[in-house]
Amino acid sequence: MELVRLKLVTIVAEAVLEHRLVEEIKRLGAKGYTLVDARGEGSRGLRTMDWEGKNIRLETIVSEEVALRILARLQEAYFPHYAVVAFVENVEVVRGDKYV
Amino acid sequence: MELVRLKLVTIVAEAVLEHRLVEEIKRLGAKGYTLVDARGEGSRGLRTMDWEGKNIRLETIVSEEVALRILARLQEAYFPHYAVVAFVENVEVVRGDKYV
Amino acid sequence: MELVRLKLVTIVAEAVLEHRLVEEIKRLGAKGYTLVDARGEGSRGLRTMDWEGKNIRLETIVSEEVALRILARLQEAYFPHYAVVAFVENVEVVRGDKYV
Amino acid sequence: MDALELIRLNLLSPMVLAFFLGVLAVLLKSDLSFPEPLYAALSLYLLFAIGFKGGVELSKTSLEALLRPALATLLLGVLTPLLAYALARRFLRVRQEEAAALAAHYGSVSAVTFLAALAFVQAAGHRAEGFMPTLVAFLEVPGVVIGLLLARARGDLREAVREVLVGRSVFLMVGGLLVGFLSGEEGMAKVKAFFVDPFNGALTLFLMELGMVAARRLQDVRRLGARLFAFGTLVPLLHGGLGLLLGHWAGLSLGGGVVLAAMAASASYIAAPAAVRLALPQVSPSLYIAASLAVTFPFNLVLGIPLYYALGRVLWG
Amino acid sequence: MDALELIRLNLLSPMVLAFFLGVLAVLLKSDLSFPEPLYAALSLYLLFAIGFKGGVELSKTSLEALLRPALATLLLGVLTPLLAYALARRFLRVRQEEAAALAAHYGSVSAVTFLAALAFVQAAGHRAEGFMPTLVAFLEVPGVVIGLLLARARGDLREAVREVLVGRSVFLMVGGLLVGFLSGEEGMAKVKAFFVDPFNGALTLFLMELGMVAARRLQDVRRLGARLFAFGTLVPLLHGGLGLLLGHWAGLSLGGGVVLAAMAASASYIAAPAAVRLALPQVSPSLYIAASLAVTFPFNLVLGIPLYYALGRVLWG
Amino acid sequence: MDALELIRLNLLSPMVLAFFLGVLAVLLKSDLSFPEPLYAALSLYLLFAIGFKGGVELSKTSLEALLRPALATLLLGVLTPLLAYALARRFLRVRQEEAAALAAHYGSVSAVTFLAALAFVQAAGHRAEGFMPTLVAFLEVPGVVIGLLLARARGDLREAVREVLVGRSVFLMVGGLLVGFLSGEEGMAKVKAFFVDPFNGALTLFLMELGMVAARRLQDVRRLGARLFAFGTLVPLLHGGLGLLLGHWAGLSLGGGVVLAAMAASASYIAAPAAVRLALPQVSPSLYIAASLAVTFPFNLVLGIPLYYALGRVLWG
Ligand SMILES: Nc1ncnc2c1ncn2[C@@H]1O[C@H](COP(=O)(O)O)[C@@H](O)[C@H]1O
Ligand SMILES: Nc1ncnc2c1ncn2[C@@H]1O[C@H](COP(=O)(O)O)[C@@H](O)[C@H]1O
Ligand SMILES: Nc1ncnc2c1ncn2[C@@H]1O[C@H](COP(=O)(O)O)[C@@H](O)[C@H]1O
Ligand code: NA
Ligand code: NA
Ligand code: NA
Repeated sequence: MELVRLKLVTIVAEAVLEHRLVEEIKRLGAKGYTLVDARGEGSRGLRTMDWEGKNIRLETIVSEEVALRILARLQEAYFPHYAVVAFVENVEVVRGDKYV
Repeated sequence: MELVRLKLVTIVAEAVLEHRLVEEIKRLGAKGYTLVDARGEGSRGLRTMDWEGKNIRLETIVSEEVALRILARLQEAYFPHYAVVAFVENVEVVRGDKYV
Repeated sequence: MELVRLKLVTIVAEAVLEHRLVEEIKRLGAKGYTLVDARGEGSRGLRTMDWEGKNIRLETIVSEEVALRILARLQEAYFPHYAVVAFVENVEVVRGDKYV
Repeated sequence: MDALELIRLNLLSPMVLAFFLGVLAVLLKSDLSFPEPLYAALSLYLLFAIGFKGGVELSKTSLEALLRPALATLLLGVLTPLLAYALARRFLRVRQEEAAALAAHYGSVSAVTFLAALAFVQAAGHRAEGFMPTLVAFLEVPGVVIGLLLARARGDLREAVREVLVGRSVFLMVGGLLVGFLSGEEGMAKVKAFFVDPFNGALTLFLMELGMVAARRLQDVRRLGARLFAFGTLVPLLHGGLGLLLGHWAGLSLGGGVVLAAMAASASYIAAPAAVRLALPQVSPSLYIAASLAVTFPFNLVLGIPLYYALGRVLWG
Repeated sequence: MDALELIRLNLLSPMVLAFFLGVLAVLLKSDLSFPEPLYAALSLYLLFAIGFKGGVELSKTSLEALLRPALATLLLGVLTPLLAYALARRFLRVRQEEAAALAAHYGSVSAVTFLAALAFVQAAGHRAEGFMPTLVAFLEVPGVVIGLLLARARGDLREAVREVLVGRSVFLMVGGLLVGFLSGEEGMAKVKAFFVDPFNGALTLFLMELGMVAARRLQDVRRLGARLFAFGTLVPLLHGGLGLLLGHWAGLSLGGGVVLAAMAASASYIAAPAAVRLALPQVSPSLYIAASLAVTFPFNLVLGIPLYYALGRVLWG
Repeated sequence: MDALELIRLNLLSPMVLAFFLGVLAVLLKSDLSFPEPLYAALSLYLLFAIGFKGGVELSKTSLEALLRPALATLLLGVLTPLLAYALARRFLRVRQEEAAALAAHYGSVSAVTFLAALAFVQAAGHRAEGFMPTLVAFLEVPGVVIGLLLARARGDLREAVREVLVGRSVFLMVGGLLVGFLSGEEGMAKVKAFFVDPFNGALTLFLMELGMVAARRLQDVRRLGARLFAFGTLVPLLHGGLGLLLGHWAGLSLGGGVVLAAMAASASYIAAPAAVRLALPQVSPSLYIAASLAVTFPFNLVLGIPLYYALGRVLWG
């Protein structure tokens, strides 16, 4: 079984951005994503589960190149104004071509 | 404090597989797992929270050997027909013997 | 775009500990966290979504130093009596100063 | 009342209108969405309530009256999946397992179609027998079993039967029936304001959600083509007719006969999909979910039920 | 009944008391919390139910009676955001986009204030016109549009309008109205026990949750200062007065006029925040959510509505 | 009616039957499950509704009538945990902290047992005093406090008391009581169709879920052995008897006395477990959750309540 190294990008953001972020990552080359509802706290204070403040946690497995593109786009258009956090990890997958 | 290196296997799959996958990973040597409900999109299209299409996200910390066994089993019995994605990461834990 | 390496600490614990754990990690230097509800199984048996048994999954991005402090605190005060699991990963983030 | 008038009445009931409102929400890309637990709570409530109501009625009827209807139902449970299988093979020209998957769905029952039929005959001034929920359980199981047998998916058969029998839809309906049967009129008095009076309103909300789910499946139908559409409307007509005949033979009332017809005509989209997905993973779920949920369900809801009623009136004379 | 007596009556209704109980829960740091799906389910139910009830009433009134009230509402929809903008600029001295964000909120409607006003006039022995829910839809949209125009956030304008129009609040209310209109009294008879009888009780629970949400926002108000508090109470008085005048001109009944006043006086905290957050991200959401939810909403609930009613009685004579 | 007849009547109520249906669902490994928010929503509704109903009744009784019953309750709140502690040490031979954990549970109240007792006495043609929900709050707190004191878990005592007092069960019940008290009959008229009429039905669904949770705990009981089973049935008998005596002394009606007995006999499984889990982590939660939820709760529901009633009829003459 051959394992391929890829990047896992995780984005935590206010829920109102769900549709936009999904569009963005697809446009930048992501082939899929997984999403769960979350709550959290950061520099902008507690984001509870109240409708106006809940968070989403979005994961996508992508190539390093796409990962960097996603981060760049977030930095440009989302980090300044929205409550968004993102991080990248190394992961290994089977069927690497599914993700690129 | 001694940190031990282990593997974190994350499986995203259609919810209907929950019981089967839990059985499989236990049989293959996993000592525990954590599970959250999720939604997502991949090559088989959007899987919403509708009852018939929701996903689960299952994590288990295991030894490298068990991780490979799990991936092999997924590749053999699940990847061909079901909407399943899996990836492996390196993690460090305290009390490493709890997981093997 | 400059990527900074930090630690992602993930804690899975029985839900009753939510407030305490959030206080602890903040006190130990975490600047934020993300939390989702989870279920799972480990050495203490199945923790279902029943009110008395549900789990939380808490993530926080911190410096290596803070990560170690958190693990030490967990080992001292939580691992012996509570159903708690924790692991550490390497992640890369933009805007590294946000987290330390 | 002629058939057209019946259809009009049915179309303008809050339940059917709510279904179309749900469809509209999806077509207009509204951000309306039902939280998943609300869906689960409503279906739990509806299934238990219908069983309960039936059980209370049943406590007032002799059990021997159940015999012939039960037989008729079992017959339907064997005939309808075979019929659906044959039609799928010949008419849709799909592979054996695909036809079997469809057979499992069209052989068993959609609980909501059953509820809608009950509400319809009630609104038309009739009442179905109290034991109808029991018949749903009888009809739910054979369909799935025969479907899987047709696919030669023997390995999982026992597991699949067990899963359908204790699966939440059958369990809740039969469980409610038991509770209603044992607690009788006295029990009914205590919980009527919760399980009976608000029932149709809850069904209305539920149908709004189902409209949304069905609309999201519409694109699958389009992809699968006109044949699937034809299959999804002709099979219920056939099964519905068979249901009427057998119901009449079994001595059911007009109300009961129409409900039995609707049950036979309906295709499961809760119990069957889960069982089939696990046992026949090689068949794409779009096929059977689109057919049963996006074609057959609305067809029955809007046209089928009034039609079975119109036919029933002829048959019952 | 004088104004004080009205306020007392209003204060001691289960709805208003439940709101304060929610506030108390937060102040006492109780671990009470509403599961998010319950919040969603209640709001879905309330919005659809109110639309449905209105629709059934509407099916009994001539549509031409709707003309002048609709015109009055559109006028309100244009005037109130402009007024709110001017006041925010001059009085709060906030930046242009901030004033625009506030204008979007105070120009549109809070559905719960609308519901509370309906319940109030009903308890006071009056009834509002059946088409009021339609007017809510008319009033919801222009506020957001003009708000975004004032901020020159043109790029997202079309998208924002679409989002408000098919957004769940407007969609559910107008959808319910349609269902009620089409199914009429006959439909009402079927679902009254679900959508009408338990309505005020469901509203009570919902207000408890809103009390908790509002209380959590109180600290934002404190941070933003007394000016915001003054803004959040004066603007509704102004808008409410305008609403009364236009309602009277349009020939509404006293009940309808008071409800229209409460609508004009209220500030949206569902549709507007989402649209504004996306279109004007540089404005901190604390500003508008605190103002509309933690100041204006309780003000209207407790003092505003009885006041508009007292004024209305003078005006209607 | 003799005791057996009472037990039969109780057994055949929809509530008790639903509990067993829940147990059955687990034994048959049905995939039936209540979405967690439904559980939360139902318990929220039930607690608030019962408080509200009590509050409205209270608004019609003199407050001095509350004095002696309150005293009796506080006495129960001190005696029952001590009794439970002594029995656990001597009879179960568990460690000090384990006995203390059990004392905290058996010293406080299970809200659902309270509700079931209310429903029972009502069905038997009696009515309990309107202030009973207040007494629940009085009884909830001392048990937990004394339990933690017995374990010398002083560090967390204040926190634990606060948590129980503003914990959601007590807060909702007392909050509902306040709302009911302040809004009185007039308020009741507005929300009766939501908080009163459907109450028993909602309780039925809730008990189905509790049956599932209890059944999942059954294996813990088996592991912990027959002694725990004996403990979980004898303690309620003792506490129930004490409750009857004190209730009689306090001048409660027969209905009120039986409900007080059931309260004393019951063991908390919402407030107490959370407080004890945090303060006494070294005690395995299986011990106290299995005892209170899988043994004592069904015992009271099925046998205890009719028994206290039978005894009460003797005592009240
Ligand atoms: N250090 C962190 N670790 C994990 N999650 C974080 C962290 N900081 C922020 N978050 C998440 O990102 C969201 C937005 O953060 P912020 O923009 O800092 O308010 C928060 O609500 C958290 O869910
Ligand atoms: N590239 C990806 N990154 C993260 N999750 C994915 C990705 N692709 C698929 N998934 C998840 O796996 C599920 C099944 O994927 P698929 O089999 O491709 O339809 C999807 O519903 C997603 O939740
Ligand atoms: N090996 C594992 N991998 C992932 N999650 C685990 C593992 N072991 C335990 N957990 C999680 O940690 C919780 C407590 O574990 P325990 O203390 O072993 O009962 C479980 O309910 C699981 O959610
Ligand atoms: Na069928
Ligand atoms: Na307004
Ligand atoms: Na007790």
